[in-house]
Amino acid sequence: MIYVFALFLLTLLVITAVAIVRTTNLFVAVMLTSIFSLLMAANFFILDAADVALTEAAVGAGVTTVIFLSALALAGDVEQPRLGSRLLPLGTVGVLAVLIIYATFDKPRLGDPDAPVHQHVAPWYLEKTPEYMDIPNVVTAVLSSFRGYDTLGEVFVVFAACIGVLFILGVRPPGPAAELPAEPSGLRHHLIPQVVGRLLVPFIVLFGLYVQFHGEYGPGGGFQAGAIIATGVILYALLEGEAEALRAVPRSVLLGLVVGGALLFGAVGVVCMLMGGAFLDYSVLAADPVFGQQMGIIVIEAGVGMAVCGALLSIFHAFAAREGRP
Amino acid sequence: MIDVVLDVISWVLLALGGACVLIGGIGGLRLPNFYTRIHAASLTDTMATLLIFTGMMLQSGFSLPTMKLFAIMLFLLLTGPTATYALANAALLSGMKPDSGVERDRGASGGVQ
Amino acid sequence: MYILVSIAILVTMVLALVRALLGPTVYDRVLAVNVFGTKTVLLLSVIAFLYGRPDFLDLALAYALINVVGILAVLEFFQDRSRKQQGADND
Amino acid sequence: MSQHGEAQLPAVLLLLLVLAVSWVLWSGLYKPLLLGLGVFSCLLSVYMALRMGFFRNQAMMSLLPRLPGYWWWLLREIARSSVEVARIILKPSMPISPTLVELASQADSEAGQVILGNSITLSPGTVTLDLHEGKLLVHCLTRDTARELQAGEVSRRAAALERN
Repeated sequence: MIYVFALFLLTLLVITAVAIVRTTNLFVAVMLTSIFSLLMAANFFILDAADVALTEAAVGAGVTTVIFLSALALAGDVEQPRLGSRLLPLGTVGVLAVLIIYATFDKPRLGDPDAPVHQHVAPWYLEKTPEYMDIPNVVTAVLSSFRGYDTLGEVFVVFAACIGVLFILGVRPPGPAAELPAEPSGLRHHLIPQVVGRLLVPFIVLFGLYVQFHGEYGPGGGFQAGAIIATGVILYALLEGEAEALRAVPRSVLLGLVVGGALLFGAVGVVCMLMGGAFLDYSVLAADPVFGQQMGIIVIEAGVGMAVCGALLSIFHAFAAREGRP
Repeated sequence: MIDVVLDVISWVLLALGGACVLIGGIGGLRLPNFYTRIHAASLTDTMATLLIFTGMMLQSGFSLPTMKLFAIMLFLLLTGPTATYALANAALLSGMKPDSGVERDRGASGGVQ
Repeated sequence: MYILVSIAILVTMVLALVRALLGPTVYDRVLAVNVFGTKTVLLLSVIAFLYGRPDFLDLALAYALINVVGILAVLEFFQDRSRKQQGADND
Repeated sequence: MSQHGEAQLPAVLLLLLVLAVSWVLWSGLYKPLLLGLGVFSCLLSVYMALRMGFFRNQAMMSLLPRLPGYWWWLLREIARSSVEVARIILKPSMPISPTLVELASQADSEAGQVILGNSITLSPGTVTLDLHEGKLLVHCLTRDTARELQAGEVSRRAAALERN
């Protein structure tokens, strides 16, 4: 039954994707994209990948739409008419599609326990997680301990992406020039969203922190938490205006979060080395190696959360500052 | 005995909720214009949410998931009308005229007043 | 029973998708997205129960909390645009 | 509008309590480490709320004790109008007669007006289109619901919430 649902949702996904490609109104495309994201999250959920689904939810529900719409406000929402013949792209895509379909013939059945991917390191992870760090969520264990180097790399990718966006959008340094927003942006005369939003923000922040600190037990972790908390602040910025949000959470704090998060992650690794272990081998952090692992995971997840939250908010503010400029 | 009664009640609630969801979806397609379609959406937003979540809360008894379900229901009932208001207000501000029946018949839709 | 409810929700998702594809106005599409969002929350909760894994409810909670942000962003987008248009008209 | 310094202690404590209860109920794990992190999270959330002017309007507090009774009434109202709207949608002829109603809110406080506006949107068949300076613009699916709205029971009950 579950597979029928998954198949059904995948069909809807394809229909939505085709519609996104075919529409020339970019605003409509953004709206369809958010439907696409919802479908994607439901699909991940049905396939039992709750961590990924939560990531999709945290990023897709708020941040993506907001950033897409900011970009549309800068760029206009009608697609440029396309030039030249469509035959070449159509042919390329067609050949690729045939190749991919051909490749799937070799794919093992969905959920087949004998598939090669389940024979390699996965059983070892499943077996060793309770022994090494004693936490229920193996995804978090793999992400932050077994494959800690990968996650460190990802955090630095987020860091680099944030710096890249800030360079491209050319935010001025916070100085006297930036202090003159002619008129406050945000919603005016909109009592209902403002009052309800104000009520929601603390709960969103708390939920983000809950996701942050329960990564070991349920779906969640630093990436999702960072995105959720960023969404809470973005909600506040939408309701009360840019300037007000920057007053509540200043830009220096945001940049501090990005840099501090990345450094915190790296510092944990260095501390591990100083205490006589390998880089990012948390076992040496405490007398009891299992507890050391748990501490290490909590600290680096906090680093990830800080970096993601700071990066998303910096990007959001960069877009908004650009928008306010003539 | 009490279990059976609770079971029956929750099944009835769930079935009614499913029906509400469906009717709302059908209304979203059948009703003639944007402002009337909002009403269909609000049918699924509120009544279906209430029924389905109450049904599930009865099923799971007094436990932690119940509390989570209650929180979800509360937040949905709080954000649902807010989102609807935001949307309706955006449409109104952008100059989309609601067709207002007899009082302002014709001319109201599409024309300048 | 959960299966019946989730089928009802899936059918409504299709209807909302049809509305999103048909339009005709932009607002109809946004409305469809909104309906789709609430339906997703319902579907996720129901499936969490169907699976017997109520600890997965976190996902539905996340959506219930932050789905509204997208719609508010749309409201601000249209307001900004109408303000800009008014500014352009006055110039 | 100054946002600092005017936060009242009871409101802050109430928010802290609500957040702490939510944390405990969401988490369901009572290890000392997680409870400690929970305390930290609640304090951080309250601090953020404080910075964001959460406590700007105090009226919310005084509404709370009467809210459950209001919800109960609203629930029955929602159930009744849901049946009506469902019947209209399912009838092949779809007897709708969309009507606009302008309504003056009897509630004075921001929170009271918001509750009124959202209650109207919550009950199927009526949607608040605009709420500005105590005036509501409401779209009704049929003329009957419009007439009912103009009779003003919702407005009266929402206003009664804030009377002490």
